[in-house]
Amino acid sequence: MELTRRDLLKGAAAATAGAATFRAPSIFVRRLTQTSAQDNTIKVGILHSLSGTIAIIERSLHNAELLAIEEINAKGGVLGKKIEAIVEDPKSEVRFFKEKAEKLILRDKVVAVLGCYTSASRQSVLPVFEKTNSVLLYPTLYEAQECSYNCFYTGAVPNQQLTDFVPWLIKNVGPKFYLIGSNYIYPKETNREVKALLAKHGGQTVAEEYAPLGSTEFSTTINKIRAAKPNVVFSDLVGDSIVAFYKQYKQFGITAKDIPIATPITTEEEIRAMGPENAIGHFTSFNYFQSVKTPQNDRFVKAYKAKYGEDRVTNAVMEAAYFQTYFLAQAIEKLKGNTDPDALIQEGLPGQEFQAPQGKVKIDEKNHHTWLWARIGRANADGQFDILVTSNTWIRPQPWTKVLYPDKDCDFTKVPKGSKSGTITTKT
Amino acid sequence: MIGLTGLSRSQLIIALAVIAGFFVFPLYAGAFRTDQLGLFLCYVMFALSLDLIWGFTGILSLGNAIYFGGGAYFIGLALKLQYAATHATRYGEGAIPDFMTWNGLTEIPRWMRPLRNVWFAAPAGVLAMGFLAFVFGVITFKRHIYGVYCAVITLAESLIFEELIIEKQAYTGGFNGITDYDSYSGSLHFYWVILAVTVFFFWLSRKLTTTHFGMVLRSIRENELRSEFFGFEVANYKIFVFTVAAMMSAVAGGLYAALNGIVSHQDIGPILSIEGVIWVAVGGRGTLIGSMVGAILVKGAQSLLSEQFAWIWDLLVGFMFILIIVLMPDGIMGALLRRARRRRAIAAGRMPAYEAARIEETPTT
Amino acid sequence: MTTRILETHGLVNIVSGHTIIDHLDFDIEEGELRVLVGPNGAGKTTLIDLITGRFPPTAGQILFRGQNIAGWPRHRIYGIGISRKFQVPTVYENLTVFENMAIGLRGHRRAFSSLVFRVTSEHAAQIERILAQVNLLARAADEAHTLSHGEKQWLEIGMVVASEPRLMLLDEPTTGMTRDETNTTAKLIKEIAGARSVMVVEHDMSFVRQIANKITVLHQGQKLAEGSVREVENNLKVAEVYLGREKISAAP
Amino acid sequence: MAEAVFAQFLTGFSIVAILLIISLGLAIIFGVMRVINMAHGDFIMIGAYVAYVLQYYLHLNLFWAVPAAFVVLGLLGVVVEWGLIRQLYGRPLETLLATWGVSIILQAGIRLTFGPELRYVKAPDALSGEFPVPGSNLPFPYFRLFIIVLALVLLLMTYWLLYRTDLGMHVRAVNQNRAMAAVLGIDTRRIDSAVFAFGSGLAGIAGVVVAPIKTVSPIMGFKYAVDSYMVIVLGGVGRLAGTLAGATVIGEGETVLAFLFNNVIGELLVFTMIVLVIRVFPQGLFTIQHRRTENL
Repeated sequence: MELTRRDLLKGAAAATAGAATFRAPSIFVRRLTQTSAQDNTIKVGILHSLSGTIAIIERSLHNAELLAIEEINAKGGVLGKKIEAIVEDPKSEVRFFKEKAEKLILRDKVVAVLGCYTSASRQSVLPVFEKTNSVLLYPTLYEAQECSYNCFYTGAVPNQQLTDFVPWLIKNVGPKFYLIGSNYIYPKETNREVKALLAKHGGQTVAEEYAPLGSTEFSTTINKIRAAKPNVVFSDLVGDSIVAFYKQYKQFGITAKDIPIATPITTEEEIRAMGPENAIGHFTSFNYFQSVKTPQNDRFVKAYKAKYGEDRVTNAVMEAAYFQTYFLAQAIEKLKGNTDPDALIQEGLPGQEFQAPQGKVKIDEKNHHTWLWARIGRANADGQFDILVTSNTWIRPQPWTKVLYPDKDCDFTKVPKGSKSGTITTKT
Repeated sequence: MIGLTGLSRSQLIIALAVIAGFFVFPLYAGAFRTDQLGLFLCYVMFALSLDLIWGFTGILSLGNAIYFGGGAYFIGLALKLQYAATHATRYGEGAIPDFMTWNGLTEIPRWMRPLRNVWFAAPAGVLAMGFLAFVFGVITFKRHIYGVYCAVITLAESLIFEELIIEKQAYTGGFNGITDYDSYSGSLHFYWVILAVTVFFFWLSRKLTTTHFGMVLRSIRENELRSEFFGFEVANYKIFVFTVAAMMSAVAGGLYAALNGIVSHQDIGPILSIEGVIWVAVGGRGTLIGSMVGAILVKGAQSLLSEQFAWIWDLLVGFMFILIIVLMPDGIMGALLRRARRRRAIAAGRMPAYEAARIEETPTT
Repeated sequence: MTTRILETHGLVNIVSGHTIIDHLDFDIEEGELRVLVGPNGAGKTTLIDLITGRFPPTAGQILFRGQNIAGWPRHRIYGIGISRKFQVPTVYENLTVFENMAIGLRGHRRAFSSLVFRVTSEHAAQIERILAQVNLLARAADEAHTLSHGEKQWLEIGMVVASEPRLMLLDEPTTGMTRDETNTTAKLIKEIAGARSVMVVEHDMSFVRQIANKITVLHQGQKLAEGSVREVENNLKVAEVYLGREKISAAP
Repeated sequence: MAEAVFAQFLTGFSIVAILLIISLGLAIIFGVMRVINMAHGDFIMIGAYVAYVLQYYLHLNLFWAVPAAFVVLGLLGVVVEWGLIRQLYGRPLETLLATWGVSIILQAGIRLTFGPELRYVKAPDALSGEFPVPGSNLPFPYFRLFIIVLALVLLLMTYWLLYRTDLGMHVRAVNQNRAMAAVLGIDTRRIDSAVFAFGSGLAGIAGVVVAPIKTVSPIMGFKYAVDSYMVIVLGGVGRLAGTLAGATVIGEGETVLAFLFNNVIGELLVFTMIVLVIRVFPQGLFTIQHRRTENL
């Protein structure tokens, strides 16, 4: 009895010491790290919901990343090592995102994680990546205003989608905008920027309205739109709501000729789910459409359909998921197989370029976001987009868009060694 | 010691062994599994509180996550306010939480300032949830709302709160929830705190359910009307136990938030409540032990299965769940305890007035 | 002169337009054992429901020792000393017989007082005494759902006795019992009745004859007749009401 | 403005009709068997997938899916009733939990078969347009008119079945007093099976008709399930009029409030209203005054 208790206390003391220093790698982490090191594969975590509410779109990101890994491995892998994908299903719930992220980092020792779709899920895992100093590549367009040392954002930020889009709509369709979005941060942030752009370019907001997330009944909203008589309905609805909204819009007899819907988020995937006839004539602004004419895109679309089915469509978010996988492979190659997170974050990934389906893309050297192309598409009868406008060049990402925050940006090249904060600069 | 717990000698030894097992688990398991077990213990406390109101009293509440989530939001907000005050976040602004900046707030609202002190926020959260449960309890039970009506009312309440949390995003973080604050993830001390609170709650629940009070609760579950005509003001008993359970849930939620580092609307919505009911049903309701076993078993199975069979794990969980419901109506522990009790009863010939662990069949709600 | 423990004046109960109790004036004296008979739907159980506060009466007074208790909540009515047994024996199926009895014990009705209440050896002795009275001492440790229908009736009677009421309302205490059991029950009720007022609702006339001094016949919510067994059996109105249903004196 | 209010009123009807269709099956099952089918929403989801399969693989018009879904879901109902509900007879809360398990399995099964993506179901061409509402130039979708008509037809059909047929008489007998009905020689188990199958079939039809205006995915059911619980609890069980009343109050309430304020506040206020209404009428707006049995 006496013995046991003493042992227990001793163990407890040791563990406590470990716990106290856990922010730096604790004893647990060290013990676990020792177990795996000399594998012949490069482990990469894939963290996208395969079930639950967000899976309707997030599964396609998972698919695209697996496709890219398959292609890379078919060409001999990275420096002769195959990439091994470790797939987790966080079930569209933030608590599982965090749990699975921890599992991938701490137990599986992945080199980096490709994952997340919603901002909620990204924000839930970021503290994990920051604490354990691991790498996350995040492929979704999002509301920006964020800079994490441990995260690389390969999707569009608002300035890459809206800056040209809103003035173009004002000029070609009309100045009166009716804003409708799902009730959370992304639509609210996007609409703030849209309103700023409207103010700048002589447009006008006739109404701004939000629907509960997952809401699929829009008859009331449509009646309101009809009464308000705007020129453009600017929608940042997400998920199911997109599909229900477009369908009911058409059913209530409003066509794109009367009042077109313009959106930075409706992709080919949603159009497939609503039926092309419900989307005809509506506008989307994106970096990538399936109809983009590049040899890389032809290959990408063909490979995707070959792997997942002829009736599949590609979309902008999964395209980012696809090329960010290449970014990671190239970065490891550049570092000659060194997978130390600091090396990846400071040398491997920044400045990395890739000839993506949308055109040549590049991770910005300073702010961890990605240089992308801007396009405006109009949905046609085949469920594809006729591309009306393509930007002359790739566009630099502004995590803090100049319209709203003229003086803010973030810069990770100025980080003092060993420090991970103080990266956000405010020019005065 | 034996007198204090009301356990028999062998039960006490088992209990201490289990506690000791949980105590030393982190020394061998690694940070990830330790954190996970810490979270499971928070779920265990939540399940205990559900067992009190459902297993013992027969109130099926599909809204108990309100109190769990509510407690979590108090702590989450407090830690976030603290963190924001001292850290420049990756969103640029310091001093106030990022979601406030996004929503155009330039300073912390006056009414929220006391929450900056977590030692205020913690008891405040628990008391607030207790008060809320008291109010909801009064409006529900004084009106003799029971059974499925109670379930749907609590479900509606839960949906209202989830929607409110999402809607009032300037103060709650909205859909994204509250993330990015200093959590106690990886802290062994904190794990032990959670373990201690869990043991305390178990002790408390046993105290509540093995006294005459507990027997009255069971009589209410068995036949509410009969108890009323025996002079028990049933509504008061229900309100009391509902409030106590809500406060336990709030504590569990607070610990959960402090450990997990995220609070989201999903912690307040009906899905968590329904999950909790499932844990209790699987473990065996009205047994306390069963609810704890159920929570760990289901969460553990979910976690392990989803690691092994990412694609079909919920199918497995569904089938397992149905099998247990059909084949073991008393839940896993219920079935075990019933058998043990039969043996003891036969051996003793006579039973004490109050059984150590009760086994139930059909609550009449 | 005897005092009345319970009186009703102009008692009316109307449910969904149907008059169940129709201006009933009724009383029971202190220490009396009264039997209430009447065809189905006469309002017997409803009368108990009204007295014990299950429903508030539509109109009229219920005086318990001179105090109007109409519309009081159930626990208060219990509190002043009225306790009932249900028509279908209603015990706590998954509690042991002993525990059922312990719930019945008087006192500690408030949530907080029940937290500290303990069953003392005195209580246990009291419970055992009553259990012996209702022939259930040997079954004290069994769960109530293992009892036979008749034993459940006894248990519920025992629980009502344990609650030490001044007025006991027993709704059909012998249904589902064998002849022997019924006789035992009759004896039991007579024993109990010595100390307090008892009102029994019953159909079984042989049982009624065994226990009753005074019978009240209810019909369509009104008092049809009242008096000794003989008086009632010879009442023409009563015979008329029962004609074609069950003859009041035709019990085997 | 007046025109918009009028349009709103009309759309309100279509929402009421949708609520009525999705909750009718649940109302019948709960009313007769006192079983809360937690998988109700997923039965609706399966109905929508029946429509999808018929349309996508067999290129059949949506009209065909209505009887098909009724039959498929009816059969599924028989299987669930026979395999599960019957095993748990007299344990209503276990039934509730077990059907939650069914819900998990159905969602996972559909996800494994068709994937988690949203699916497209098209309204029949004949109903795809809109017509001007008489007396104004507001367009109103034919399909919503179809839903309103279908809701009325199903309501009347159910009414006829329950109140004008022998079967219905037996069902009501079982509903009023199960033991007595059994004594009278009614095979209560067959009645249970029939009722559960019929209610499930109605859920299938609901799935078919919501598919073209909403979305089709494995997780679409939960929202409908919640809506239908609210409807039947608000309306009270045991009477079709209650279900109609519940659907009307919620549907029109949500529409009017959403128009006056916005969708979020509309939803919040409607839930709050439900909580308050149940507080005042704990048994719902319409209930048959049963002589309450001794045991609760």
